[in-house]
Amino acid sequence: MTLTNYLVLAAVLFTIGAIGVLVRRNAIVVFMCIELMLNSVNLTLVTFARATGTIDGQIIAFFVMVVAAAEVVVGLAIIMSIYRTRRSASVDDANLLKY
Amino acid sequence: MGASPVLDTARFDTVAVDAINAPDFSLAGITPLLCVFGAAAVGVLVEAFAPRNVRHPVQVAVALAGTLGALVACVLLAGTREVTAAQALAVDGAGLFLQATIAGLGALSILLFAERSLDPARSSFVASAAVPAGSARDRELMTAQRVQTEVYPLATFAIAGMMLFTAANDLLIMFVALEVLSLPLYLLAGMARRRRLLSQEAALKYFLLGAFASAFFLYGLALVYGSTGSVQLADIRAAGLEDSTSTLPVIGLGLLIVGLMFKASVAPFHTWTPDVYQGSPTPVTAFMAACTKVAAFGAILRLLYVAFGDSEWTWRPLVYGIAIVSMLVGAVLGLTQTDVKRMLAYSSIAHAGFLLTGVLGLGPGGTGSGLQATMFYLLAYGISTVGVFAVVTLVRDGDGEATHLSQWAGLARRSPLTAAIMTLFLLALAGIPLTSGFIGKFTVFRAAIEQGAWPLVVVALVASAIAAFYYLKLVVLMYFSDPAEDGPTVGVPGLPTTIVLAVTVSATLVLGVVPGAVLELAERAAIFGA
Amino acid sequence: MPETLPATGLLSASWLLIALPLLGAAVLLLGGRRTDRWGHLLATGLVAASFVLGVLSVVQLAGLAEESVTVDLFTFIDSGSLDVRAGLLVDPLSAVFLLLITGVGTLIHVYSIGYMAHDPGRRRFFAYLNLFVAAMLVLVLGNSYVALYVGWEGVGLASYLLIAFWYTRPSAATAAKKAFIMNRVGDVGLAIAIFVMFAQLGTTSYEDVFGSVGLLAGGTVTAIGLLLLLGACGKSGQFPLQAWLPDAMEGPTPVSALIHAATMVTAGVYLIARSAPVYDATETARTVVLVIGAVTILIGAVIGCAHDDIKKVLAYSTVSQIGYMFLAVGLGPVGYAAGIAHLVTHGFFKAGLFLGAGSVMHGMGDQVDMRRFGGLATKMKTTFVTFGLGYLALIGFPFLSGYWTKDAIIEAAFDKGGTSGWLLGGVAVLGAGLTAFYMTRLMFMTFFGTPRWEDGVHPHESPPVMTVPMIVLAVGSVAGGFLLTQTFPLVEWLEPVFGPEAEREHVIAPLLVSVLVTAVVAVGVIAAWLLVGRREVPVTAPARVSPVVTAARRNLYADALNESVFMRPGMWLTRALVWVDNRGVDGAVNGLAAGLGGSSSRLGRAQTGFVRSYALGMLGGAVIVTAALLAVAS
Amino acid sequence: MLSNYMPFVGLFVLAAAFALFSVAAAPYVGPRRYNQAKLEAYECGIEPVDQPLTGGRFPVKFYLTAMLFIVFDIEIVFLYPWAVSNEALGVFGLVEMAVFIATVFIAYAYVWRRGGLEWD
Repeated sequence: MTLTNYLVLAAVLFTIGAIGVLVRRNAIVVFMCIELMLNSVNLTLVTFARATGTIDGQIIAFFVMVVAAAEVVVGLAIIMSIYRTRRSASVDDANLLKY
Repeated sequence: MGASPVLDTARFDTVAVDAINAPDFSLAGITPLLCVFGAAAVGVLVEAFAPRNVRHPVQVAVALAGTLGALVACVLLAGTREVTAAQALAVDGAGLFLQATIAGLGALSILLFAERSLDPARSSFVASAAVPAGSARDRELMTAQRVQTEVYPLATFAIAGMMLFTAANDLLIMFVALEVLSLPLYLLAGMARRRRLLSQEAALKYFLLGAFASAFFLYGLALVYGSTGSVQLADIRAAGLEDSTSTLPVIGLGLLIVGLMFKASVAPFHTWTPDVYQGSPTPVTAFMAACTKVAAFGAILRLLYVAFGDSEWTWRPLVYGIAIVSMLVGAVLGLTQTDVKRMLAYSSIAHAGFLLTGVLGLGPGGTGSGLQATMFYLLAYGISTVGVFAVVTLVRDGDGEATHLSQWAGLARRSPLTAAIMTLFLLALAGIPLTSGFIGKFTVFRAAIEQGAWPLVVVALVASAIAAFYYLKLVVLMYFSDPAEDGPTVGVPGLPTTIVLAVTVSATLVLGVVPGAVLELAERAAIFGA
Repeated sequence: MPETLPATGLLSASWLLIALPLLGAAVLLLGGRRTDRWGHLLATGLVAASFVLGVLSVVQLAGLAEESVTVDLFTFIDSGSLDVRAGLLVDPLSAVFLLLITGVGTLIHVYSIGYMAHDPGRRRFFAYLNLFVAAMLVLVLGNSYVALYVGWEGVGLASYLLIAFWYTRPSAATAAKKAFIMNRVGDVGLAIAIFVMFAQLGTTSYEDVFGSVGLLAGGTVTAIGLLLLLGACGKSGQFPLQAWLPDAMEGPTPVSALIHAATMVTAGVYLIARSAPVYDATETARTVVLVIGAVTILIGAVIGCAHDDIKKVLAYSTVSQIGYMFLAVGLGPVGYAAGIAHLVTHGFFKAGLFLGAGSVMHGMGDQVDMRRFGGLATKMKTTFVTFGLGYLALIGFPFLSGYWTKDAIIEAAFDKGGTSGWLLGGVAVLGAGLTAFYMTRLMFMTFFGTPRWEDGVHPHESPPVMTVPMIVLAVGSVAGGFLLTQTFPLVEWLEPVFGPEAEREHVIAPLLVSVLVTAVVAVGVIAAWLLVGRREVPVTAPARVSPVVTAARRNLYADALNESVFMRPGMWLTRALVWVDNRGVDGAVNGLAAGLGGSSSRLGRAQTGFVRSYALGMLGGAVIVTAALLAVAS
Repeated sequence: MLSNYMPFVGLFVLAAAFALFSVAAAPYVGPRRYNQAKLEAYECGIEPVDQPLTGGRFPVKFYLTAMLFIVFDIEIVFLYPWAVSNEALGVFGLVEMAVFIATVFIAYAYVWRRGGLEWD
């Protein structure tokens, strides 16, 4: 069984995530899209671990999960605080700083 | 790797078992890192157990002890060359020089954080970030003299991440370090006491874009790993790009570069910079602008020259182009800015371009003077940047810092000393002789010319001339305009800011007038790997 | 160049000479109003300390075998192939300037304490004066052209600030701008000369440049010589860049005395004398120096005859006297020492004359028009006597300073031989006669005759703090020439720099020259007495005068020349460009600035503040980066 | 072989049929006497309100607890690989893990002291 399919799937997920960041307005959803990108990378990593016969990829995937969790904590804290102030989680509303 | 990797279970299993061994570990070599990480952990414990009224002095002391300890440790380690922790960390001249730079600049930033006599509320950080901006509780806290002490462990963690970033000899460690330095910065950016909406917006933008960039970096890591079977820089170098017909590692390199250039605020990945620099509390801006730049360039240099040093003709044209774009974007866009911090952000983008000029000054096989030039430039730029933002914290009106350019008109008449110091830093940023900035620019340009990149240097000179215009515009504004009636006042700095200003002013002058010793130090330290 | 030694003892602390006045400037400028009360005393004290240190250093220098030492200050850049060092060079030539600058500088600081006593900007004034002294010392003590250039720009800045000291007067502001711009013309020449040296020789230190000047092509050396000369002309107010100097008299009088008479304006002479090895290698450039010197002698003297403003007369006199110095250094080895000697004595008597003029103005309510003076000899006795001695020294009255030093130059001019020798000598003698004429005219109009004072003016002698420096300078004017030519000949002192005194054939016996010059001077004095001294001076200048006088009053049309050569075409060009701009072609006048500003705001629009558009930009960047890498890799 | 499982299939089919029948038949056969209480989501217990008390938002405590759970839960991920290769790593691995757990404990202590574990 070829692993290319997994890689293609991961690439598609990554792209969907990236496009999601560009088109969604809700900060939480944007952030979830970023998480999708990270997880597609995880898929890529474990696939490559299989392909190259090394375990580094799997270990890296663990690290990525931890980092992603930490990022969730920080990110939700920031989004939470801005939501409580503005009563809106739309990234387009946060537009005071420009030019 | 071929286009269709095939599963080989037997091989996978044997390799997996062999791979697990206890790594070699040189504790001595990573003392600087341990110092800062230790200080950060102690800071968290202090936050947990120390009574509120003693926390501030204790936290400042812990953070300073950690950073200064790391600085001392780097100095003591000078000359060490080894790769430790299962090939994941490099202890070498360049790494130690940059770690010492980050530790020193970090200590100065901590001092700016600790300033308590400028703001009537005794701190530039919000007392409680969880309280919604503009609520009754927020207004109550605005004037209360409660101070936020969590910023110190956060900043210490960021410094530790930055130092790890420059020492990483492994893409995974590089990624972890990238996150360790970024996550606290996202939070710090949103902690301004005044203009909280702007601050929160800055944090949100920095966070979303930073996470987006990390995802690119990570995908690049995965692709490089997939094509070379390893994430260690030495292995990647051994695998090489030219041998492989695959496009995988090339795309991977591109994505890694994107992730790092984002942190270094190089155009076209700079868009977050002006917004975040403007919105963040000024001490945090100083910290980000100075330390993150050093760390990011440390990682860029290591990635390009250690991992991909054998295939530099793949990335050289790209970096060449990015450098030009960055210099021109920074110089031209800075012209029409009306906010001091925003203007300095564009200046930072232009400087990133100048630094890339130095990166290109490193020749094949690490020949040429590009590495030492870039390291010196980073040091000089970092010092001036901390200094210039320290001055920004001094100029205040009733609403906090007065950052609009028009408010700086005639500042020389209100406070000649402040204006003189600001002028010195601006001249240093513009690269006028007898300041550190001139020597920095001179050395990077010379390194680039030695590698035949003179067209780049011509562009760099044009960009410097354009950028000099906005620095000098501010100087002219301070000296030759009439001060506004209700203009800002210049606060009397307390001990911490005074120390920062004294150190940065003297360092800017010393590096400009007698740079010999430091240039020599950089030259001797300009070594990658064991 | 003689061998230079590393400095030892006191000489290794030469940097203090510069650091002391610089410290003064820094304290006064940064200290703000806190230093208002004692700042001027500090400034004066520091310059005096610098002078004392200078004297001690020179004494030590005189005792050394090799009379030239370098002080390595620091290595500016030393990495790889590039090695830029900054250091000081103390040799007989710089020692002379060192003493002149700090000595006269100290006296003028003291005088200014009295002169500026009631000025609200006193602190600022002393800060600038200190800054000037420091910069001037950098200029003469630096051991490379780059150091000289740093000092050169520094004195330019100080001079600009001091001319515009009373910046509320439009005339002062205009004069400062004029000085600044005309100096820039010269500075560009100097800067290009330095670039050429660096490009050709890879160094700018005196030692290395002079050591390898022989390796350069003749044309290059000539180019360097002419460019240096352009710089010298700008700074020293020589033809054709002389017009700024008289206008610079808008500054306070002590400034005119120190900067625009005794020291800064002689920097051009220093530059040419210091670059002697360059000029030794290029006859063409040296000849141009001679011509410029000779032309300037006459221009300065002729214009000096027609002005009624006491400071402008003295200013043109300065222009003319520096012409003598240029003439001297243009003559080569026979003239270097003579030129420097005249520079030193001129520094004394011209500074004394300016201080005297300042004292007169002080007593006459800041009046500068000589037609409003007269009969002051009895009212201001000290001023009269010191001014008179300076006057006698300047016109070359036998056995006073000018007699010794100016005659030496005239002698050397004749000794050049051939037609050119006679021509130059003749011009120099004629200049001496004109000098005698206009200075005598000045004396008569100011100190003799009937008072023509404006109502309400009560002339009075100045306080001792002002008269004492004048007395000291007068003593110097009387004795300086004798000391420097007979007792302690400057020629011998400067021998390590310029080589031994050249053997020369005297075309005319020195005694004869002396008699001739004295006779011509006497004619000038008598002419002045006949035309001015024995008549009543009209309060308003007569309108119906010969074209020559009109031309002289208009500064020999130098301003008109400037206007027609630089300003008119400049304005014409501007108009043409505005026209081009208006025609819609991408404007060349404000094109660059506007273009950059415009593109800045247009590009700035891309910074929309929307996270999503930033992310789009990053994604686009990532795509481009990856595509570019793939394009390169494949 | 599969025939052994046929009774299970029969049971599933029967169960599904009964469920479907009950649901479908109830509206037709049952009496229809509604009152207010019968329309409530819960017929006994706490009275539900239209909106959550905080105006359309969850108390932040839920969020905080969820996050703490994620962070501490993820750390466990690293214990498994170590446990598997404990023998290969030896004392070094043990010390390393002790340091790691101590570090996590620091974070735990912080959360505990700052009241992160208290619901009110």
